[in-house]
Amino acid sequence: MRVSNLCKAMSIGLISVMIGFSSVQAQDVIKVGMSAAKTGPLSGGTAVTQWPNLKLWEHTVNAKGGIKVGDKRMPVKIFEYDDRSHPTDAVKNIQRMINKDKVDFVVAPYGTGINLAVAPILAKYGYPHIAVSSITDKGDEFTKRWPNMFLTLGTSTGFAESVADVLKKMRDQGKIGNKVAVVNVADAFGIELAHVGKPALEKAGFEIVYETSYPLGTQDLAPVINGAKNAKPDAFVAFSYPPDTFALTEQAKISNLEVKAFYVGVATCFPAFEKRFGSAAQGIFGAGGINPDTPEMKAYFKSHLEVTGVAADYWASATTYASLQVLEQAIERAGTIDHPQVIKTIKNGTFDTVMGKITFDGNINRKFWTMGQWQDGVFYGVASTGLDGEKEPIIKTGWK
Amino acid sequence: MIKITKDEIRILLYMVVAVAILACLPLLDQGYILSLGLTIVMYVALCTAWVLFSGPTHYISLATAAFFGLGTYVVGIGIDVLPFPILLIIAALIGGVVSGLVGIATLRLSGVYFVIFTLGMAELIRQIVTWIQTNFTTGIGLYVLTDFSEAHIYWMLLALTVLIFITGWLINRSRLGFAMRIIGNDETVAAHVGIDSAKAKVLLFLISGAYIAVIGAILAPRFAYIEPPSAFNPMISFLVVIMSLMGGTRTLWAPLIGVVPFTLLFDMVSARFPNHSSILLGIAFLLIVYLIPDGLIGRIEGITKRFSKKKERTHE
Amino acid sequence: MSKPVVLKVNSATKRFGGLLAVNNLDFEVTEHEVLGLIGPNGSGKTTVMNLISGALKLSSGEIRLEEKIVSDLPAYKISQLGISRTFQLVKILPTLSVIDNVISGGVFGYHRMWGENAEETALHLLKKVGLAALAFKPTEQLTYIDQKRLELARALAGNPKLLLLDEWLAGLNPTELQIGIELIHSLRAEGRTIILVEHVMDAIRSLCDRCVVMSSGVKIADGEVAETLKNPEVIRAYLGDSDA
Amino acid sequence: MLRIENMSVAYGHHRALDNVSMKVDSGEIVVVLGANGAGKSTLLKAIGGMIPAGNGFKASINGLQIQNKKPHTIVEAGIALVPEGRGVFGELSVGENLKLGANPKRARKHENKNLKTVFDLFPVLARRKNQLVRTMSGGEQQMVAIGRAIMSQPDIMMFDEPSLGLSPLLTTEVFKVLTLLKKTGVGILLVEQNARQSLAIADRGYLLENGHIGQSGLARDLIEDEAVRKAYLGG
Amino acid sequence: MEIIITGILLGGAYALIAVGLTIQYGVARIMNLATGETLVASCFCTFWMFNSLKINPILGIFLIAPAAFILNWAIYSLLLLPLVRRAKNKAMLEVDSILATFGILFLLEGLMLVGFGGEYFSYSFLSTSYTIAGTAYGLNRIVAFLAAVLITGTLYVFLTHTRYGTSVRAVAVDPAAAGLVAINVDRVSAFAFALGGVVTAAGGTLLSTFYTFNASMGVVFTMKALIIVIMGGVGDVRGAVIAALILGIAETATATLIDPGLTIAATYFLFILILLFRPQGLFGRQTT
Repeated sequence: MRVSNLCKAMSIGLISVMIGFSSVQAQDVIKVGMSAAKTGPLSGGTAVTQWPNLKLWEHTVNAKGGIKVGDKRMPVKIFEYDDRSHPTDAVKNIQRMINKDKVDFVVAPYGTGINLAVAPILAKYGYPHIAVSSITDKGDEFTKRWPNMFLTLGTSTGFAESVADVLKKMRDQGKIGNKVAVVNVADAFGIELAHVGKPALEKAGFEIVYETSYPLGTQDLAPVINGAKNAKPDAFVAFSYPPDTFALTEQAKISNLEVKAFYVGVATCFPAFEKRFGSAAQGIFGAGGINPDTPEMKAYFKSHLEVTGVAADYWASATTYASLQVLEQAIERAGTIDHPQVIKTIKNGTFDTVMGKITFDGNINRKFWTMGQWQDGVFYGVASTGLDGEKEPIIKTGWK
Repeated sequence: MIKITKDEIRILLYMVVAVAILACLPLLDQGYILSLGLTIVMYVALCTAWVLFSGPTHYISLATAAFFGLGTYVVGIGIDVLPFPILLIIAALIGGVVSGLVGIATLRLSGVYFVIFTLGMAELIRQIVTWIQTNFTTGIGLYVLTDFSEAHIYWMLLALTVLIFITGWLINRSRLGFAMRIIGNDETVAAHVGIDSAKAKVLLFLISGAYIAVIGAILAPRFAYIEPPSAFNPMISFLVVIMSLMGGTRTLWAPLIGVVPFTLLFDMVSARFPNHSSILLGIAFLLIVYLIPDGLIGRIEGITKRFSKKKERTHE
Repeated sequence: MSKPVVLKVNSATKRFGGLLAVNNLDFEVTEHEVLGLIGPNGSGKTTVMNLISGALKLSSGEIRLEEKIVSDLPAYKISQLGISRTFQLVKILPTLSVIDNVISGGVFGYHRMWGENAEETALHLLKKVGLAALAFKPTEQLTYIDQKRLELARALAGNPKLLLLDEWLAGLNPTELQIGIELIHSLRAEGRTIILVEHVMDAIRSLCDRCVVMSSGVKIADGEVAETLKNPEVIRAYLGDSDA
Repeated sequence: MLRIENMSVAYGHHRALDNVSMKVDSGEIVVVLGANGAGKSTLLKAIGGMIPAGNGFKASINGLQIQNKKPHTIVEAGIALVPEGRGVFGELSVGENLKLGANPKRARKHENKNLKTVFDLFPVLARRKNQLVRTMSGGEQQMVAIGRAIMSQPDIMMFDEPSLGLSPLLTTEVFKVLTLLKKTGVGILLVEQNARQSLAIADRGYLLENGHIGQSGLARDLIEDEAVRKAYLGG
Repeated sequence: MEIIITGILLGGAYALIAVGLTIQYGVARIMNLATGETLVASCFCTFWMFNSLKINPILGIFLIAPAAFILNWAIYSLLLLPLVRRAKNKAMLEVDSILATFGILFLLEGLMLVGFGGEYFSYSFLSTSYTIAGTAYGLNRIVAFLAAVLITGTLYVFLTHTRYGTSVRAVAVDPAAAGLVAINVDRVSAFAFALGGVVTAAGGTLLSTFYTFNASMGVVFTMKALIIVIMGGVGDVRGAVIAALILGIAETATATLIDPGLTIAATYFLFILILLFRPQGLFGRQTT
């Protein structure tokens, strides 16, 4: 007993030294923390979809004078951390934000794995966890386990089945033939999608003439494209990640892979993709999408460019921003920064965002964009799980 | 040599007290400090396990991530089927077997060849695991959903660290430890006094690898979602090497002296300067290399030596 | 030869690249014998020592220790079978204390010891070589001759069947040389079997029963010491052309 | 010409050289005798700038101060070392080794002349110009090492046990080359264990004992000296 | 045929990654873990010059190379030389250089992150197809391959047929003996390190024409470079080139004939095989 008291006394001393004198003052700002990759393999995606939107949101909210909580406006103060693409660091960062910086809200990190790693901690402290950049089929299981968790970007099944659906539609219209080549990156996203996508394609009556996977980070994909080319497919589907999305497209262009439909995964919707491939991007399908024609979206793209100096991508950027808007509106509606109430508000509300109206059904946004296509320099959503504004897909006509 | 000296008893007592105090940490804070503490204990455990082998042999192994990842995967695969403690034992066995095989394969290599070989081995294992998962299972990620809190993981790691220390201490007192000291001094002499240095090294590498695998296994519940890039993160290997070298590799305690300031510094820098942390860390690194060439332990030993010399002189 | 043969070298040959360091060498050592292995610089003496102790592998031929072929075994196995050695350039284990240096010779070798027993044996050996006072000191304080003594004690710790001394007396000044020779004398008196590579002729004359003379990797003489040293071929090879 | 005053070198606690002073004139052979570990190699390495010597010593060649200079500067000053174990570039060809010997600026314009000298001395090197040095025998490697030193157009040449590992015949050959070199006006500082043969070709000698100079004098006197005979000439 | 050509083109790219490091490690004795960052930094420079100043990447090499030379010379003389001087033996230098270049790695990566952020960059240059034996290959890859041939060829001639090049090799073989032939070992080492940096930077420029890169990607290149250097034998330009080609062909063959999922595994497998049976590398010298 005495020993543990001694321990306690010593540790308290230690803690007070380490924490320093955290002054207790009347709350006039809302502290928002985000830990995501600034370095490491995930930093490429994070740099496009996450960090600029946090900046934009901070700018927009504070320009208005802050988030309206009850009768006063509270500006947001941002705390940034780098998780180095590693779950251990992510957990540590979130612990630090909650306990040391005493942030009021935490913006979810980037990446499925990292979001799952931090979920238990956020659940323990009862922070709302709007996990944007995590695509999984086990969403229902997770949200049951961690009731504070929300998923917005969609399910693997949704993405993979859309590919089959769109291709089926095009085939049924007589635009493309029956042979498909399917490749995927050997990483979480790619594998899950391939595992759902291949049966879906087969079910839709397609013949898979070539299939393979390649390791994450591979940039020399000539064998893959050539392998696919030799199988003479009508459509090419790659569940790919940023560097290889670019490399596959480049190689397909060089090898002149003659397909009517060409699908590559994450990062197809990045502005850099269009910048790199120019007119050759015409008709290329990719994961995700938005309806870029809505006024909200147009305004969003404009301010994104103005505030952050870079262009938003045509998918996760807007979704990420929308999730921040959800949080903002939930706080305003709840009229408090009290977590249970904010979570409750998110669960039950409908939110007006750049993506249109968002509601959560069992903590999951079930209406999301699954597939888009470059058409005349813009990436249009061509398939979704029940959203408006789906554009009609076109066939790919060459690589010029 | 077999006798336990008074000094050793005193150190043992200190250790018991220190561990007892450290074990109290989760009672006081379940948040940030515990999280930081967990990271520190994890790296102390990893570095100490690493030093078990690399300290006496001077071989720099970059295979840490491989054994760590294997341990993590054992738990990832088995968590729904087998009880956790059994998984830890399996992890130790697999880690031991694989590190033993790697050890046997690398006997002929030394210096930078060994360094790169172990790095290559780690990547190879990672690629094979990825490939197997891609082709024979339904998803690449594995979920480890348990009821372990950070405190549980912290305690397990602390206990394991103590175990590693005790192992190290026992090795040091054993013929194996004595043999390693001789090998570290002069391998030719070692051979000529009858030491099978190959066997001794493999044995140590095996012990070290088994422990690292267990550490990975213990941490699996904290990852919750396991995929090759995070389980086999080569950064773990690098950080372990760096922290250990920073502390010094000559004694079991030395890594401890490297891990604690390094983790705190890392944490401080990444918290204060999230956008410039790489730059600052780079500079910190270079400063460490130039200003503390022997590792921190070397510095401390230097100071205590000077101190004891002074003492001697005053006695005279 | 009535005494049992301890070591038998059979047409041992060692090549380094194009260089023939040891060429078809034959000799044997019997129990309790002290054999001098002499020859000019570079004649292959140290190479022979390295071949016997397992530091180098034979290119062809064989070496037997009491009938057992040891030339295809690694050095540690040979040591465990009972051959100990000292090195031409002293090899002390610098981070170990003096006594631990000695113990190291007895823990893994032919005659194994550990714990208190090892410490006692080591102390006894240190007393024998005259280092008892320094037993628990670090090795950095040792003078050159003390280092040589220490290495000898280490080689003796395994209580070997055969002791190889590679220029153990080299580099000692005349006083030290006297001490050194006496020390080896005492080993001889104990009845140890020793191969001695030496330059110091006095030592060879007073210590050895027999000597083998090498030149350019070939044995040119083998026999009783005084007689062998008178052999004109030995004189020519050993002392150089100019004296012939 | 080469003048060393009060040179000391310590390895940790061990004093390898203790206040050594000596000189070598041009056109003479000076031999340094001593047992293993007496500090002979250390002496040459310290003069050559390969290991640092303690403070307070002076070294000069032709009046040019060279203490605490880097090896390449010392070579430029006119001192060439043929180290123990030869120090040749085994992975390079004979020709490349010799060409590198002429690397000092002082030697470049004499390259062709020196090359001829080397090939005259060692005809075998001319025949094996393109052979990799590590594939050659010990004696041939020694020739390359000596040849390379000659290429640097030295005023003083230092030899660290050139007879080590050579057969008696080759040893004699090497010593003959030394006397030939001496005749060209080069000063030679020779470290040897083979006391008899080296004293036979030397003009003067120093005895190095445990790091300090015990005895010195003309070579012919040293040969006759009783103590020297006992210690180095095998009685 | 297709496999071989694709493999050779890939091998050319790998050679560009590795040759610089083999010189740095072979001659200056620095295992430069920041080599990948040097390469990526050069990618960024090329990208920036191409996008902002409209400078053709091939011409860009001539601007980047001198800059890389000066920078690497400075890194060696200021940061690494003190370690070389301090090191009592090879093992100590190895440990120190691993730590120091790890610091430089962080530093460079941090600077690039500040300058360009973490996102992926790429641009289109010569991204048209060129047909050899009926199969189309990227022209940028072919150009890079030809440049690799030119660079390594020049390097080889320089190292074997000039006095300075021979001095560089002499330092690689034996730095202590190099001092004996009036080679200023410190300066030649600095030169070799800088030269290695130039080759790496040139490689970066060429690779940037067909790779997608971001600030955190250096380590990928470093790993590849290390493997090739060790496979080829430390310090041997010829060995590095051949190892790079073998690797390129092996990867392509694995990807085409077996499974693209195993390409990286094949790399490491081959690497480990070579280490096991020829630990000194394909062209390395046996040290005993």
